[in-house]
Amino acid sequence: MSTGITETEDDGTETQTQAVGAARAAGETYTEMDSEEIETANEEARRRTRELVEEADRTVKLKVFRFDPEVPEKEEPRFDTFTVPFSKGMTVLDALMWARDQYDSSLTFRHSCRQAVCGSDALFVNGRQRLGCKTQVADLADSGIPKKVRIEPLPHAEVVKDLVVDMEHFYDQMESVEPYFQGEDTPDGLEEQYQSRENREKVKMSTRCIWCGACMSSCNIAAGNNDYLGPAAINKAYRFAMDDREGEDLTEHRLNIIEQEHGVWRCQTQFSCTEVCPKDIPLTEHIQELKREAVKKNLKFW
Amino acid sequence: MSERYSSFEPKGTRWLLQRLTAAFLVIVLAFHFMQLHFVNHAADVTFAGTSARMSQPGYFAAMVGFGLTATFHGVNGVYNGLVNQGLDGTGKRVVKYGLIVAGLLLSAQILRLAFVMAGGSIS
Amino acid sequence: MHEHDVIVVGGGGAGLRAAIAAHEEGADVAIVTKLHPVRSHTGAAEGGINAALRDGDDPKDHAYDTMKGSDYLGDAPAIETLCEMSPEETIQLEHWGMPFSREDDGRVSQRPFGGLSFPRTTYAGAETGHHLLHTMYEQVVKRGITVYDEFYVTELATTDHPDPEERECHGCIAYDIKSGDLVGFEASGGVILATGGDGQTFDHTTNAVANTGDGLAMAYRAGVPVEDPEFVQFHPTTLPSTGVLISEGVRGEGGILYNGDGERFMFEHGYANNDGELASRDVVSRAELTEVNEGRGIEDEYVYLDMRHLGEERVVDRLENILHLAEDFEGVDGLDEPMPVKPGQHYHMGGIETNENGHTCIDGLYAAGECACVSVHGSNRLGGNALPELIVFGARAGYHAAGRELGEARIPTGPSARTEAETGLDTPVSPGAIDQPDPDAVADGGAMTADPTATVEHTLDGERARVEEMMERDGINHAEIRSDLQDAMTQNVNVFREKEGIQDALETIRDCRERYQNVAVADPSRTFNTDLLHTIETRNLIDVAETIALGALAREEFRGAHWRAEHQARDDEDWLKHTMIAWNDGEPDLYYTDVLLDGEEKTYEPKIRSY
Amino acid sequence: MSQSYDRGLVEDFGRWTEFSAGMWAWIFHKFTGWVLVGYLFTHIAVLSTAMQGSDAYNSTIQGLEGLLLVRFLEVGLLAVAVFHILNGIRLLFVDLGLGLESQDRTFYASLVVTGVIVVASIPTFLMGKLA
Ligand SMILES: Cc1cc2nc3c(=O)[nH]c(=O)nc-3n(C[C@H](O)[C@H](O)[C@H](O)COP(=O)(O)OP(=O)(O)OC[C@H]3O[C@@H](n4cnc5c(N)ncnc54)[C@H](O)[C@@H]3O)c2cc1C
Ligand code: HEM
Ligand code: SF4
Ligand code: F3S
Ligand code: FES
Repeated sequence: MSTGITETEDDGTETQTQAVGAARAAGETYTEMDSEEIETANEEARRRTRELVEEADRTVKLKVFRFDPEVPEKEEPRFDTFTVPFSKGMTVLDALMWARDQYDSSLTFRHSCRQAVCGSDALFVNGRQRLGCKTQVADLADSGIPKKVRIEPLPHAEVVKDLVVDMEHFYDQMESVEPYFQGEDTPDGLEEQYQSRENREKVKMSTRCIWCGACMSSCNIAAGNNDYLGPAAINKAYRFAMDDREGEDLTEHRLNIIEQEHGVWRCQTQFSCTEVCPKDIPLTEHIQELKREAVKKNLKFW
Repeated sequence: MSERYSSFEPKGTRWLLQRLTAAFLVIVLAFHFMQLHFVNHAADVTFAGTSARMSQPGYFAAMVGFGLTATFHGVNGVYNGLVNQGLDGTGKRVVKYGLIVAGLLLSAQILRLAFVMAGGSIS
Repeated sequence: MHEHDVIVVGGGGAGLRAAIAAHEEGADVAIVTKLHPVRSHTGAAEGGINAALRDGDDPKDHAYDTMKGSDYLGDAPAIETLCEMSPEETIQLEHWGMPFSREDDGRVSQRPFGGLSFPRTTYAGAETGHHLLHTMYEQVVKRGITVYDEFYVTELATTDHPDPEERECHGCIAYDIKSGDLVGFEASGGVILATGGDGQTFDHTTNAVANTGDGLAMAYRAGVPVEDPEFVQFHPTTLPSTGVLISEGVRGEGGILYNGDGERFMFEHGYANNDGELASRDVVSRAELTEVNEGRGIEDEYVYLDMRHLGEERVVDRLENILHLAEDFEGVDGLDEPMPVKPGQHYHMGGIETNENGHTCIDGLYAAGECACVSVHGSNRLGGNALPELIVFGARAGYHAAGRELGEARIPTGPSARTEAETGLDTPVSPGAIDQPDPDAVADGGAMTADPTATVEHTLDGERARVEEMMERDGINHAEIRSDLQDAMTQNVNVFREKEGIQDALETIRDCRERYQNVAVADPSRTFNTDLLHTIETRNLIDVAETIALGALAREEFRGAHWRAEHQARDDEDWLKHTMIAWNDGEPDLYYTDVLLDGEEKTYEPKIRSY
Repeated sequence: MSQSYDRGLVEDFGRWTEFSAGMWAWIFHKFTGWVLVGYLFTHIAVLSTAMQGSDAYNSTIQGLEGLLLVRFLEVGLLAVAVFHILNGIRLLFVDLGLGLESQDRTFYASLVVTGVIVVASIPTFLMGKLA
């Protein structure tokens, strides 16, 4: 089998790298760094970080919650402070990533899309549930750069490590409302189910949820009562209950789900869910509408 | 699923009643405050005055209704508040019956008292 | 050890569709994914799904557009399959309740998109991907399909036959992120890779941080060739600090690009005298970079996209979303100041070589979605063609792995499809592995046995040892290596490609690989150790970046997204062929295969691509 | 959800300094509601002296009303009741889905109006002869 890839050597002749590892072909064997070299490299990296911070015109201090049940020094929850060079447009997530990559690779948080669609990085930033990637550091101060950015994991959830919380309970609640379309008379083949623009408009906001859990974390009722479905799950139920493509029987079935003991009735209209939702979903409004629908339905029975 | 339908009381009823009683209470409570602090000064209240008012059927009905509604609204409110905080299991059952008993006792007392105030006698 | 009939690696659009298909077919299927499915990057797609649904439109037209868009590097059987199945798969989503935008009469809306001869892009607001992803996840919940979320797949368990085409894949190894345990997954029917894009090979991308090309790297090391890796799409308008995409809509509405000197450079510097800002993506991207390279950029990094002159009313009415993006991710008020933009990596056309059933040359190993290359996009993907690829080929891979008969594939796979070897590639350093291949395993991570369970266990042991070593030893942190790699790729293998630059990049990649030999994980914890995960990802990035650079160095022509300074024209004579790179047990082997231009209905004759 | 360990400053209910309008409304409404039930029970108990005859009733009421402390407590009761009523009306509107966007402003309005009514009522409440 020919390897196809040749390599220019110093003397200009080409040799096939047949069955030989790269560096070996060049006549040298690759040697691993010894511990001294590693220490030098790491010291060098730390020096560069210091330089970057010193050279920066403006810096911002992150105060980050740390906890790890497994590591003795982190068993006791504590706050670490990281100084990060500030640049225009910097988000809280950018700052966290900088701190992780430059100071402490064990700093742990979830993140992925960096554009507010994956819902991974809902955090408690300066006392409020926000997406790290959607929060401009500069917006945390009235003007200029905030003195401190305090970053904590979402309240009312079990902390797994540092800023990572256990989302299982949230997922369970989301999945308990039968969060899937169950229209029964779907047409065959390429035939579509028709839906009016108005109806799509009606459910539009409710379909924007990215499962970040910020709302659930902000709700005092959900904090006190684990059985409460919570705003996001109720909103999910709303999304289907209001979709005309599901028939009336199903709508009734959906209302039965949300008016269970720990469904909509638990909501005390605190509005904090609506305030923190990064997707601007009018959660309280949806919950209230469902309460009224449920009452109407029950009145019909009498 | 069946347990959802086994109950005679759809879950929203108490919620609805809490709102309806609230709406009623707004009116009578305001009336009550006006009567006993502004029209008649609280410090000047005497049994004679009270029973004169209570002898009027309309006022009597309003006050009894006020008392009973407030009892339901208050007791139900307390129960809801506790359930919202995750009260569950035995604790929940104890509180529920405790509150029902307290509510019924209070209602009985309100009725007896109203009767006495209206000039009746109960012995 | 977990056992299932079919294991789907990845919970994005392609993975979910594959899992549903396998489930429909009666298989016991499980999804193993490093992110919870709804966190997958499919959720970021904005534009829409191309499907020929309406009277006056025809899948054949869609196929023609796609072939033309691919600059004749797509394979006709794949393109025809895509375009024929896209309508039914799209309507399937509708039947599952996906909230598509609607027409007055209640039918799903479609809009025009670049390169399409008919307005056939079906959409759901500006969040089509989000709705597609969530709708499919809902169906997964409905069917009770097992999901192992936050399980990071580190390696495939394949047998070690010297010929990749004789190898079998029996499962994979995954790291349970929360507990820190490595676990084996055994699949009797097949493993479907649906791990998405690899934009993190560049330092500026519209892709998620999790898009590290893990599946591509794993399949590559297991022996599946990587097809057309040099074809990477760059989007001209992304925000500089995050890479968030600013839709083409801004330019469509009349947005203007300015350089640092306030010149409307698209015209004033003659990049596109007719179309100006509306020239095609690659032209605009190159223009922007030329401005920056010649010192007319702002902060030596970006140019301005201005939409202030459109007036508040029009902007709020049609581009409201853009105002939010600029505000939230760049801290810029688009009504008040111009928005900074620069080109960013957007999509990888190349990927794991598969046939139209999603099957690779290794028995039991499938790939679908952005990580795969059935070759529908060829050298350039049309907007709105990736989402249909996810559902069409995701479904096909799922059905096939679960045992449904889909007919003989027409696209050949594996080294035996080679039609021409590359012999004279001028690399400054040798690519490939540094270590001598493990004498116990011919394929990296493979095992010496044909027994499925033993294969998985053997691979598991190997992975345990690898992880232990990284956890235990002292060493350097991977982050700097990753960032050097990304810089090198962005410097030299992005929109502009020159022989010397690419060679420089290969040297840097080699250097990164050597430094990687010394990486260690500083975080001692087993709980949610993202340090470890990112370290493993960085290795995958090195492998993927290397294939991109090698392909870019080899292909001496200008086709689709691939531009070479020295070769300014498409060269059908010499280069109407797919680039293939096989890992070849650590010594990459570059060769070529034929492009299949013969379709069921017609043969596509390469024409000049002009719009 | 309760924590298996001390999470430092992030308590179960977040930090009260960081509560928003709707949360305060909830806390206040709860508090005032409970005070009102408590009062309802005591009120009926006090009034029940009527059952021992008019003298007992008169002397109890007037005895209580003669205490300055009781007068002040009554002002407090008024405050509590007025807030509960106003916020209760606010909640009724919220339940009907009206004015959700201004839920925070209506809460502040309830507070202000409560304050005004209470201040305006102080003279009336404290007036009358003290024993
Ligand atoms: C901003 C943006 C806009 C776009 N707009 C459009 C558009 O309008 N129309 C269009 O057609 N296309 C569009 N695209 C392209 C399209 O969205 C993507 O190509 C497509 O979504 C990829 O889907 P996927 O299922 O292959 O991968 P993803 O959705 O990225 O999913 C990958 C999955 O694999 C998992 N995974 C990865 N590695 C591992 C591992 N090691 N172990 C376990 N699991 C792993 C991840 O957890 C994830 O669940 C856009 C892309 C971007 C970035
Ligand atoms: C006068 C007009 C009144 C109005 C408009 C009113 C309104 C309301 C409303 C709407 C609620 C429900 C809050 C919710 O569940 O979200 C409520 C709760 C409550 N009310 Fe009233 N109410 C009034 C009078 C009273 C009175 C007189 C009492 C005392 C007996 C009282 C005691 C309570 C209690 C204890 C609660 C429950 C608080 C909690 O959530 O813990 N209310 N009120
Ligand atoms: S409703 Fe809003 S806050 Fe709640 S999970 Fe969904 S997106 Fe997050
Ligand atoms: S915060 Fe909670 S109480 Fe209701 S309005 Fe939102 S769910
Ligand atoms: S990183 Fe995806 S929502 Fe913030």
